[in-house]
Amino acid sequence: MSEFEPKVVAFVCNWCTYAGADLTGTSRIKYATNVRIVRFPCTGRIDYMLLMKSFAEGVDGIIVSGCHPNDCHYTSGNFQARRRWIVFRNLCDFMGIDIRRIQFSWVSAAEGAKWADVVNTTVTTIRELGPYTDYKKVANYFEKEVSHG
Amino acid sequence: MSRIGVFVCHCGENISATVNCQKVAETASGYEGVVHSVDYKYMCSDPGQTLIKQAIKDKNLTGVVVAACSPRMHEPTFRKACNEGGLNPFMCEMANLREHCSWVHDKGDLTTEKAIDVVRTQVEKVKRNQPLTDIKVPVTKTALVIGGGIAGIQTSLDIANCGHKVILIEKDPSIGGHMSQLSETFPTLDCSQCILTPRMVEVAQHPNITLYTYAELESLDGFIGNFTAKIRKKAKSIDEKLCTGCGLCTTKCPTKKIPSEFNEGLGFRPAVYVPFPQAVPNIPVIDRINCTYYIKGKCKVCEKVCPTKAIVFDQEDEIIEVAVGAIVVATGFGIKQPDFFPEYGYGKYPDVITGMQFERLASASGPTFGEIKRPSDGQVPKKIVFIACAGSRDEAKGIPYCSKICCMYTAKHAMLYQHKVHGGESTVFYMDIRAAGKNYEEFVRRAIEEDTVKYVRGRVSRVYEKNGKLIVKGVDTLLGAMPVEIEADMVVLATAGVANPGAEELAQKLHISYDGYKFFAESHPKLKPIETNTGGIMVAGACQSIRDIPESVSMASGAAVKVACLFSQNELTREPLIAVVNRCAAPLYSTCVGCFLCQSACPYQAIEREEIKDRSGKLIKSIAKVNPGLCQGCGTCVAFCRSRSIDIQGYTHDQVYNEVMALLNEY
Amino acid sequence: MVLGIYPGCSLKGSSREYTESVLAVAKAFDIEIKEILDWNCCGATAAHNLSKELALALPARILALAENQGLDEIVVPCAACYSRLSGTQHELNQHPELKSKVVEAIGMEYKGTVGILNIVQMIDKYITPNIESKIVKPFDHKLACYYGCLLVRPKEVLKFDREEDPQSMDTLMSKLGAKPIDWAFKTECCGAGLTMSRTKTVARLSGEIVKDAADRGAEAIIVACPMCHSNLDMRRKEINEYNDQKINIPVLYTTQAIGLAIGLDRESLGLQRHFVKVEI
Amino acid sequence: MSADTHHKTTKGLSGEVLEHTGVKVDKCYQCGKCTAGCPMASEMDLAPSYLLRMLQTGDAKLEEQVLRSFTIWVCLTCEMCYSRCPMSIDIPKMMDFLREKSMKEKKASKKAKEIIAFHKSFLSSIEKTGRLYELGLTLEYKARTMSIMQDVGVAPAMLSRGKLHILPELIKGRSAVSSIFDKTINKNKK
Ligand SMILES: Cc1cc2nc3c(=O)[nH]c(=O)nc-3n(C[C@H](O)[C@H](O)[C@H](O)COP(=O)(O)OP(=O)(O)OC[C@H]3O[C@@H](n4cnc5c(N)ncnc54)[C@H](O)[C@@H]3O)c2cc1C
Ligand SMILES: Cc1cc2nc3c(=O)[nH]c(=O)nc-3n(C[C@H](O)[C@H](O)[C@H](O)COP(=O)(O)OP(=O)(O)OC[C@H]3O[C@@H](n4cnc5c(N)ncnc54)[C@H](O)[C@@H]3O)c2cc1C
Ligand code: SF4
Ligand code: SF4
Ligand code: SF4
Ligand code: SF4
Ligand code: SF4
Ligand code: SF4
Ligand code: SF4
Ligand code: SF4
Repeated sequence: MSEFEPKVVAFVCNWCTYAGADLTGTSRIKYATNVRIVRFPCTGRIDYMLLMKSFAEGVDGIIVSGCHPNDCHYTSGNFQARRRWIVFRNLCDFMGIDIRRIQFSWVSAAEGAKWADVVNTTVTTIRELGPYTDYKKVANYFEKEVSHG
Repeated sequence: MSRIGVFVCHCGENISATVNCQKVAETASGYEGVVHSVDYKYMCSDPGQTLIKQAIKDKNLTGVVVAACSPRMHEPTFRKACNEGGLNPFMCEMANLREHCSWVHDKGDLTTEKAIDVVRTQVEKVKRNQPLTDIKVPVTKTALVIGGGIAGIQTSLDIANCGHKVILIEKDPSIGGHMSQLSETFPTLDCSQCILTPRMVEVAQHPNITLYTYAELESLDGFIGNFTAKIRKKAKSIDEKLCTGCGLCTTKCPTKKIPSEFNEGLGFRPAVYVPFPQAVPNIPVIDRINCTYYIKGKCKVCEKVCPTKAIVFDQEDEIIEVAVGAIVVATGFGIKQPDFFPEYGYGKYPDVITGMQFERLASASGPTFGEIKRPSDGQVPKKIVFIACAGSRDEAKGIPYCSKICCMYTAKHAMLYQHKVHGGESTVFYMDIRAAGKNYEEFVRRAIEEDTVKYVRGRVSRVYEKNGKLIVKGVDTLLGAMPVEIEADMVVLATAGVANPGAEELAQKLHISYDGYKFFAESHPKLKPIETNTGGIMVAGACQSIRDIPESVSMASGAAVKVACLFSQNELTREPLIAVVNRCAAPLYSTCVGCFLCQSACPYQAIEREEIKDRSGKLIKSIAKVNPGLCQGCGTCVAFCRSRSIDIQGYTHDQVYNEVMALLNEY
Repeated sequence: MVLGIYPGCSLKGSSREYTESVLAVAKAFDIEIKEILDWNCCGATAAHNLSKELALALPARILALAENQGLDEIVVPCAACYSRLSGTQHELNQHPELKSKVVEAIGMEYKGTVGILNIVQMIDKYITPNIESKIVKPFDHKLACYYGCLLVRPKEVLKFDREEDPQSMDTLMSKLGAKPIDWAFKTECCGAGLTMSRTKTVARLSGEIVKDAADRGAEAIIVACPMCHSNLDMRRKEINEYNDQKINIPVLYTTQAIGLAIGLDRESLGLQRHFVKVEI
Repeated sequence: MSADTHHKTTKGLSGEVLEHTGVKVDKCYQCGKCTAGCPMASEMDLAPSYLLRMLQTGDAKLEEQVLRSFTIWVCLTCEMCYSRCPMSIDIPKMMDFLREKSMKEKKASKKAKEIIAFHKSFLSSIEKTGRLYELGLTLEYKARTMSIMQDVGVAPAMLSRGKLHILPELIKGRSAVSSIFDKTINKNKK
């Protein structure tokens, strides 16, 4: 296959988006194969350093998706995630990562079709942006600044 | 050294039709640490589970990956199987090859590649799993029931009869819900009040039930077995202990012309009122928005006439806090109101009414004492038209679903009309007749065959008024789409049932999910229709989707059983997927620096301070400590901790990090 | 205040009095009206009955002309033309591929940015705010406001008033001191483009409309479209034959009603041109 | 790419309708609300909802009947059906397409002779002058339909009220307009 196949990782919460993606399956709605789902208890758990690290390791795009505002299974985890996301955005800019490579969305347990949509749009966007190649920069940053466990 | 077993499931053909399961198993067998890798037709079947147990013993497995359906479906199954095979249940992970792979992709190499990737991530994760033990938490054996319609009443009585305490809260002045407004009920045509009232009284008198009417949930904290609910008891302006229910105040109140909610605006009530004569409790409330005293500071007639001095104008809302172990939500449904049908003139022509208004007209205790009369001039309608699916099954109006009960109540209405108005003519415009319950089809046939109700298959386009008649323009699609025009005296709309207006807000307070129409979401549409995704919270009745009485009652009893099951245990076991702050040897004790960022982030106030002292009692450092009873395992704290001192079991840094890296290295 | 106008063919011919009244009222309110130069016919029903591309290209040329002549906003007094122009703008905004085809056909630049107002919107925006002080003779009559089909439908495109039982004209007429009646045929079709080819049909459809208005005691029918006007007014003979009843209620344009209320001369409003005598 | 693989395509006339107008015939669940409100239903040979049902079958014979129907020509495009359809089916848009196709394939109903003649006269007036020349239209229409006597009463009355012009108004951009005709409706002629 000559066409560029983006690597997309989705960090999703267990209660809304993971369940929503399950519903996409039960409803047999098809979407692009490019995505790999990693389950978290809540978007509040998602550590943005892990997103950075993923870019450093060569992912082309990332989806972060959880419950709608006010619908968080844990009251407010998604708000916290949102708050940190704003800080993280700036870091991304600083690191030269195109913000469009990270898709932040809300997909509830009832939104099977929306999940397929989110995946397909993200894959299309990333396909247009092309492969992510600046990872060395991020990797260097990690060498210098962040020690991970 | 890890010894991992991988089990790839075909799910009949659900997975194997698009994923090459054999290849997945073969590839996995080559991973470092994998000592056993097989594929099998049905992993969750008995022989499938035996396969796992046997392999644990034979191969001395330290971890298991089942590559099958969603963990939301079968994780408990396989963890249990591992446990029975002698492996700690938390040493088992599932790779989702069905919902997230075979069902959403076409057959092909890319799909199989994805399956292989997903299995690899779980192998890397499970290598880093730690054996964990379940957490035990106590159970408060009191249930909170929200909503006092037939569903809430039934569930309260069932739980109470199991010997447990129940707190029932109802937002209106009386319990009874929509059922108390009905005249007679399908499919048996027995009188609604006659069968409901005894149950309402039973609720009021049951020693295990505490009833708060005119009360709403203010907030909810805690978790299964251990909730704390704050309840707002809205001020009734009446001292319930003093009031004897004599009713003097309601008869003497000079403000009499307030449209009665109970009669759907077809009658009036005073400002101090009991919604209907059989109300439970039979204690009035003052409607402060309409009471002259609250508006103008003058009147107080009720206070003067009350023999027991029960009127308290300056009463305030009271907030009480209760500890409960389980919750049943039974808040029912709502009915679409005016302006939704401009083409049918609802809200404009008084003789175009809703089904619920018809119930009130047909009810012996209603504004016309059971006689069917036109609201406009009190005449008995000689020709009546019923319009089914009014608003339902109508994408353009935003309600694509079928409201389920209206076919049946429309047949009932037409029947009641024929019984009450001799020589009257009734026509039902319908699209399909949905009568799939016990004795339902027979009921509809009776309306058509014995009570001569005319059924016309087609939708009505418009209703307008001319010379005191309502002109109904419909169509008979069974006659090659022939336009039909009827001059009717009255039109009844089988208005769409919708979620309760406050449903979304309530769901957010309870942290339960709801669907696109704001009906509360069940945990599984078939196998867990009563539980929500939040442990300890059940749903019953029409708040989950429009339901008729038999269904609401069955669900309510089902919910009661779920609660009783919970209360049959003295302790609950909870998954130990919670946060822990690391501890290490002295002199460091923990990498935690005591910044307590985690504490401020935790939505459950689960993080406490722990003081580490030396032998002499001197404080060495303050560090964070997680209260395992309170922690829900959301992980918010983890993302906040800069020194990586707090971690969440089951989703540790180490696990998640390697899961992702496993993905990227080969992908 | 300069406002473009697309009069459309009927306003230049059979509905001259509509143009006259629009201009007279605009003048009274100091609105400068500039006709789009060299405009062509929008194609009306005929074009979109026979060719979709033609039905888009003709209005597109008009809108392009308005753009090129520096007009940001135009009023289209004919409801049918309004519907064609708005529909075209909507369709071309939604479908870029159609847009490029059409641009090719008209051979002009087209952006699709001109604001399009129907007569009621124009009045609401520029006249109603200053109307009260100008009323010299309150239009104290029972009126049936007739919207017809194309002023409010389809709402996806026009986003104006509600489709069932619209209110904008009624509100406007109340401001003139009139009493709009509640009646049943506000948005029923008058037969529109079939006026010549199926006169009987038009007599039936318009006949029901006129009869309901008369039955409910209206003294006049108020319209905002020259097609409605010609069907309800010029076809009155056929209508009366259909109803087997002589109904004499006149049919006035909104602008004529305003003109009368603010005391404009009847001639300047073209009332003498109506088939059914205007005696109110 | 598998993103779109669940999208099915429909064949036959309903497929063409979908392709050209975006109207999905299969969404219609035959409630009949369109017919019930259609001002022309009583004069149609196929009620609007009935016509939709015929298209749903995909049966070539029924499709032919649709293209030859009188219905598509008497539809007034009044948008009543569309505004009330619970499934938001844009029937008038579909009718436009069916008319155009019926015309192209020379299947237009004989009963619609006058209606089509009127449309043609109308367009020919525009094609020639850029605008509608009402007197010319009336005369041409009468010539096309041989209905010389119709409307003789109205014309003088119109003239006397200043409502008919004896001479056509010609616009400067006449050639621009006729070139629009060449590039659209006439492009497949000649
Ligand atoms: C016109 C009509 C006719 C019908 N006829 C029949 C029939 O003949 N036979 C039949 O089987 N079914 C019939 N039904 C259906 C029947 O009404 C329902 O099945 C039944 O009422 C559902 O009961 P419920 O307890 O779930 O909800 P509801 O009756 O809606 O009760 C919900 C209760 O919760 C309360 N509540 C809501 N929100 C809150 C809150 N936030 N906090 C506290 N309390 C709250 C409400 O005040 C209400 O008392 C009919 C329905 C209609 C509309
Ligand atoms: C063709 C078909 C397709 C269906 N598809 C769906 C679907 O897609 N979705 C859905 O929700 N539902 C579906 N259903 C309905 C579904 O099968 C039933 O809802 C469900 O099986 C009912 O479960 P049950 O336990 O009540 O009865 P059953 O499944 O009938 O189980 C009753 C059991 O009791 C045993 N039994 C009977 N008598 C005795 C006795 N005297 N002593 C001891 N044991 C006894 C029987 O052997 C049997 O094992 C379908 C049904 C059919 C026929
Ligand atoms: S384990 Fe899951 S995937 Fe396998 S057979 Fe059972 S349900 Fe199907
Ligand atoms: S008069 Fe007093 S005691 Fe009687 S019902 Fe009213 S409040 Fe209660
Ligand atoms: S104060 Fe007066 S108006 Fe208010 S409830 Fe009492 S009697 Fe009625
Ligand atoms: S139950 Fe019957 S009337 Fe009600 S929405 Fe469904 S089909 Fe329509
Ligand atoms: S955030 Fe981390 S370092 Fe700070 S108190 Fe919590 S566990 Fe300790
Ligand atoms: S995981 Fe952390 S933030 Fe979440 S509840 Fe537990 S201690 Fe609080
Ligand atoms: S109204 Fe819409 S859904 Fe109903 S028959 Fe007509 S086109 Fe079909
Ligand atoms: S647009 Fe045509 S089909 Fe639809 S209601 Fe009007 S005349 Fe009938």
